[in-house]
Amino acid sequence: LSSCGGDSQSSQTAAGGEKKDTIVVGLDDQFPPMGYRDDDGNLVGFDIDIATETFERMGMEVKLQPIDWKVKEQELNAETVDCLWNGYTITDSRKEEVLFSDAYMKNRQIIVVMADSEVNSMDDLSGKKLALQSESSASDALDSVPDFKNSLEEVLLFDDNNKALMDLESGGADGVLIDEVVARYYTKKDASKYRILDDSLADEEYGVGFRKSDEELRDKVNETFKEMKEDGTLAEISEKWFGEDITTIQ
Amino acid sequence: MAVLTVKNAKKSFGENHVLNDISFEVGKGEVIAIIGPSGSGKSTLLRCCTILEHLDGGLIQYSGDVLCKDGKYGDKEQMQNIRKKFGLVFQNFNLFPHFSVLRNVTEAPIRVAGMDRQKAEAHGRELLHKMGLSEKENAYPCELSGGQQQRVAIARAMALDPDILFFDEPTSALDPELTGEILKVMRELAEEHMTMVVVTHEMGFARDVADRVIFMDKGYIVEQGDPKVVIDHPENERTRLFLQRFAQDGVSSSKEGEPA
Amino acid sequence: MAVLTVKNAKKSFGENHVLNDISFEVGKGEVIAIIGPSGSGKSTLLRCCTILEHLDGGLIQYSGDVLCKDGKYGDKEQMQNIRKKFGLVFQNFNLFPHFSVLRNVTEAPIRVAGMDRQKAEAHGRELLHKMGLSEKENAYPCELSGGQQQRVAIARAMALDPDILFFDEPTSALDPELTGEILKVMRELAEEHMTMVVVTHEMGFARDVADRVIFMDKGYIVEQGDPKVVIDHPENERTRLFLQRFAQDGVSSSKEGEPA
Amino acid sequence: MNDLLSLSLQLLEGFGWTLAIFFLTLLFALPLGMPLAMGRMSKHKWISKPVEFILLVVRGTPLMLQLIFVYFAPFYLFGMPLGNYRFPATIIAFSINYSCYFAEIYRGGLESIPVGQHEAAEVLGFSKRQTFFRIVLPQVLKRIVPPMGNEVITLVKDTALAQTIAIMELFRVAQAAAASRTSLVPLVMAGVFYLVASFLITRAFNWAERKMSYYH
Amino acid sequence: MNDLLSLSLQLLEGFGWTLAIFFLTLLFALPLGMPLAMGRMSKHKWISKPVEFILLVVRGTPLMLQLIFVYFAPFYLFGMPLGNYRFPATIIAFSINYSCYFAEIYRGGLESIPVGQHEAAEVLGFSKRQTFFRIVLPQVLKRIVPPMGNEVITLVKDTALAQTIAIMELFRVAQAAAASRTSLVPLVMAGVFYLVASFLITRAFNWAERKMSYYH
Ligand SMILES: Nc1ncnc2c1ncn2[C@@H]1O[C@H](COP(=O)(O)OP(=O)(O)OP(=O)(O)O)[C@@H](O)[C@H]1O
Ligand SMILES: Nc1ncnc2c1ncn2[C@@H]1O[C@H](COP(=O)(O)OP(=O)(O)OP(=O)(O)O)[C@@H](O)[C@H]1O
Ligand SMILES: [Mg+2]
Ligand SMILES: [Mg+2]
Repeated sequence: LSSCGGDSQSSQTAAGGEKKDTIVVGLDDQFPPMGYRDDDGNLVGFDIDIATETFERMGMEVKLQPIDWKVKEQELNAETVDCLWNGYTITDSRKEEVLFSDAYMKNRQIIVVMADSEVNSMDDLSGKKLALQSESSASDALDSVPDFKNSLEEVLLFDDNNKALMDLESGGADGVLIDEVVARYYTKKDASKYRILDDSLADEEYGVGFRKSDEELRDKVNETFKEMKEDGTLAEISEKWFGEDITTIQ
Repeated sequence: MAVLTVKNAKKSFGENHVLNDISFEVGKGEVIAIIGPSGSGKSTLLRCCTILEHLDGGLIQYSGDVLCKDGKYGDKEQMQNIRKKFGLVFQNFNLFPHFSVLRNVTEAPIRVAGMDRQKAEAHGRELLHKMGLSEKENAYPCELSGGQQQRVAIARAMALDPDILFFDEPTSALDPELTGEILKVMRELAEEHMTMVVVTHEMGFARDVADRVIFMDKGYIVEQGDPKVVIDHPENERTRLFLQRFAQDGVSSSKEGEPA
Repeated sequence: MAVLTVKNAKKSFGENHVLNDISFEVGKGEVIAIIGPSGSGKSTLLRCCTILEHLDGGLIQYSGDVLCKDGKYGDKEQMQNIRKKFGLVFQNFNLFPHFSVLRNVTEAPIRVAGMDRQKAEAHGRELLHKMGLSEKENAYPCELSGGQQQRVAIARAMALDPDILFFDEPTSALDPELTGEILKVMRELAEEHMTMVVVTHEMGFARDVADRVIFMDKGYIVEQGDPKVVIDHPENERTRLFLQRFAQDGVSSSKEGEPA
Repeated sequence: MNDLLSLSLQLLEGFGWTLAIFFLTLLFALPLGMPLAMGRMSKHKWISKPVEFILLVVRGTPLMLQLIFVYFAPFYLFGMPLGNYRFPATIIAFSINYSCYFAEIYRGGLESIPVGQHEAAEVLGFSKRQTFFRIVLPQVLKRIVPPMGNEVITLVKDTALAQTIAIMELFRVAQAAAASRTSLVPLVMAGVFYLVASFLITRAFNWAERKMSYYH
Repeated sequence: MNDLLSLSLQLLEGFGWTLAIFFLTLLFALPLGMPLAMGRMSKHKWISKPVEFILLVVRGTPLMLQLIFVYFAPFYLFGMPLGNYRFPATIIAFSINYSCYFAEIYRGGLESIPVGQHEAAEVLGFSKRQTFFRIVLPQVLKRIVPPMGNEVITLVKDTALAQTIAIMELFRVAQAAAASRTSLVPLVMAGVFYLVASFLITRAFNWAERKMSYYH
């Protein structure tokens, strides 16, 4: 796998091959507020703002490439994208395939229930149905707590969080396990309709995924992160999207 | 009493008056041949008699039971009762391809007449034997020659013991060599005094076997009577013209006329 | 020189010896009728002469040009050249349903013989006129009666000006009334000294029009000669038996024999 | 190795759901197609036109949408809580969708039976019901075997759409496994399952075709 | 209101990709199906058997898998960089898949032409090529119109699978819009697009059927 992308970073980007300093960012365009489409169809989101800022500082041109999230690692290794940057959770099994940047943000997997639900804790969910987005870090998080998982009557895997929440609302599921940042976005409109359990699953961290061979590129991104932390850019972008600075770069 | 009475039968398809005031009777044991040019309404007449088409006006009566009067038909049950009195042998046989020969013959007696299976099969075998098809009872229609298929069709029609049998051009779909075979079967039926109405182009058969010939043209009966008279010495101009054509292909080996 | 020479022709399908040592010649302007029971190999013989089947052994020669010798065929070009010398009218016509009548007749002259379209159409119209089909040139085959379809098939075969025309049972697919019509066309062709080989069941036609009759049985030529002699006074026992059957359906109005 | 075994077991479990959808859809859609076909062929415009419209809409929109609609409509349109409606909704959506495809195939078969078969049965006195079940239907079955074979193979693969409303069928299991292993192997294995199923169906239909070829 | 307009424009753009996949697939798969059909019908086992196997595999596995395979195989099997291969890969996978389905339809059509048509052409001296293009093919076209209509409508809806390798076709756009709006409206609107397309295709095929019904 390393034969092509071996030595240097951006010069090897196949997808943007014509131009030396173009970097292709692979993302899911159905993952608000990290990356999604606004009402006019433009790609927007927290991750998109940070990625754009980071690579601009590095003197690179950014090309945003929405991909199907279920083949994201294959896209990365096939060099059709140069990094995965979209609320991409750092896990041990992914580390074997992918080179991660420093974690730039903390995330929790939280459980959303309907406001009038009798479920108040994870224990109350035993024997009930939990919905979540398939192929997401929520499913990894759930796998890491087998006792909880086994106590559930059923795990419902949906293509996207949208349908999972619809299923919750319409009574098909009793709770939705979902990235905290995403949950905030979705529940913003109808805050009174939903309730978030106090319990949450293991904390996790978002990072940017690179090919194993692109260490130089990864290091440069880490440096840029620090720069942006220092001059307050990260905080600024975070406040724009979340109303507070929740980034974790030291 | 006549087995079949047709009086002032009328039938149109839209503007096309296919049957105009057709009347005739068929007595028990009689064999009637209906001849006439293509499109003259012969098939339509047979279809009306077998309730495949409904008359617009006129009467059809089987052994005194009225099928329709002034174009009005009885109820379902009455019609079903009358259906038992006749049988029809289609020009292209219309055998049921998915049934064996025996089952083609026994299905209606069992399902429609409610006959006991064993009795129906015994009767069916007897009919097939008479038709020279004893060895074929387990064959399927597609495995039979045209002539054999037709004999199955006859056996099927006979299986319900009808008072009268209708045939629509029984030989025109057959290889000429087989024609002789099938005409022989019909001759035998005639000898057993089966009542039959046969639409045919076989003048030889009409002349030799029929008791009466009806010549139709444009939905009218133009001429009817003794076959020898009608065929060999037709009175009507139209009949003469029609029969002349047959001379050409050797019915009577005569070469006198050119076709019109 | 003979238009067609067939010598010691042999053909088997697997174990089934369909043609066993068939030899005959057809002279210019001759009309040959081939008769015989079903399965005797008549159609196969015609198909071998028209290169639809290949002989296993023997010779076929058209006006001196060898098509095959001892079962060995010439190259593609030679075969293509010989194809121009004959025409075939299929039993079920095999007209091209998607072409108009005129185009059925002109397509081969234009595409195969490379004739100029205008010339081909003029010639095609002439042929259709001769066949009494002038008004039908823009019709499609499905709009024609069986007899009309057959006349188109004849015109199509004639359009390449063949030296010899083959017919496979030209009337057996037709309504008896149309048979007279088509036989009239063939009589006219005969009068114009068209060389023809006709497989037929029409004894009347064979007797009246053919110069020579060939009677086949089980892949052999059993008897051949003057039609009056062969048909009315057959020497061979098998021929006699075969012709008896025809008596039944009125070829000669005789009633002497029952079929075997 | 052990991992491959456990993966196989998971896939097999998913395949169980796939088969359940497959067979239940056939169970309902096969008979349901017939009244639709007959409605479509009806002489009465007020029957044939609505049926034609239904066929157009169902065949003209993606099954995935129909699944979403059938599953969520009771709640969003009528406020009915869904409870355990997931699997029934899948079967309803699949059955409706496939019965419309089957209806068009049946119609082709029905229209190809010569009118003479109906007439022969009528003259012999068979009732409409007897004519249909004893004379027409057996002949229709024979004629529709090839197109039905195609459609049924498509059904096997379409079962993957049930994941839209979170049914854990084969493809969903394979995708989840592929994601957690960051490997395409589970997807390829799922492909093999589909291939084997398609192959067996093809065989079954060829067998049916041969079995019915005792006549033509 | 303004929002709906902008949404419609986005969907329209996605529909552009959908149409591009649709027409390019037809462009390649329609002719490609013919040699496959003929290969399948070949008298030589060493041609017909491999073709039969190809048809089985392609028709027996999900198109989604084929898309993934066609897109990633050049890199994972041969180390070739993929560059701008996304759209070409889509067209290749769709064309292969559909040519196999078309091949089976063509085969049905070819087998239904009476052998007498070939013989008549042969006796008249037409070359094999002329016989095929002038006599056989026009008649085949007429006979395959109905099954082709079904298959082509299926193609319209199958284009949605192209999102697997990140083509921004209609359904993908609709899903993204549905996610950010937390609403099913975009999906329903996409359904309407598919329905209209299916309707127009049905119309076109009915027209073709009528146009070719000047003979039978
Ligand atoms: N179902 C129908 N609808 C409309 N017209 C019909 C129908 N059936 C028959 N006709 C017309 O009725 C006329 C008589 O047809 P019919 O079949 O009774 O003639 P026929 O004497 O049997 O001819 P043939 O000797 O060719 O069988 C024809 O003009 C035919 O076109
Ligand atoms: N393609 C074939 N393959 C195998 N056997 C064949 C083939 N064509 C003909 N036969 C066999 O050859 C024999 C002669 O058939 P052919 O068609 O030449 O007879 P025919 O004299 O034309 O009969 P008919 O009067 O019924 O047309 C028959 O036994 C037939 O089954
Ligand atoms: Mg008639
Ligand atoms: Mg023959």
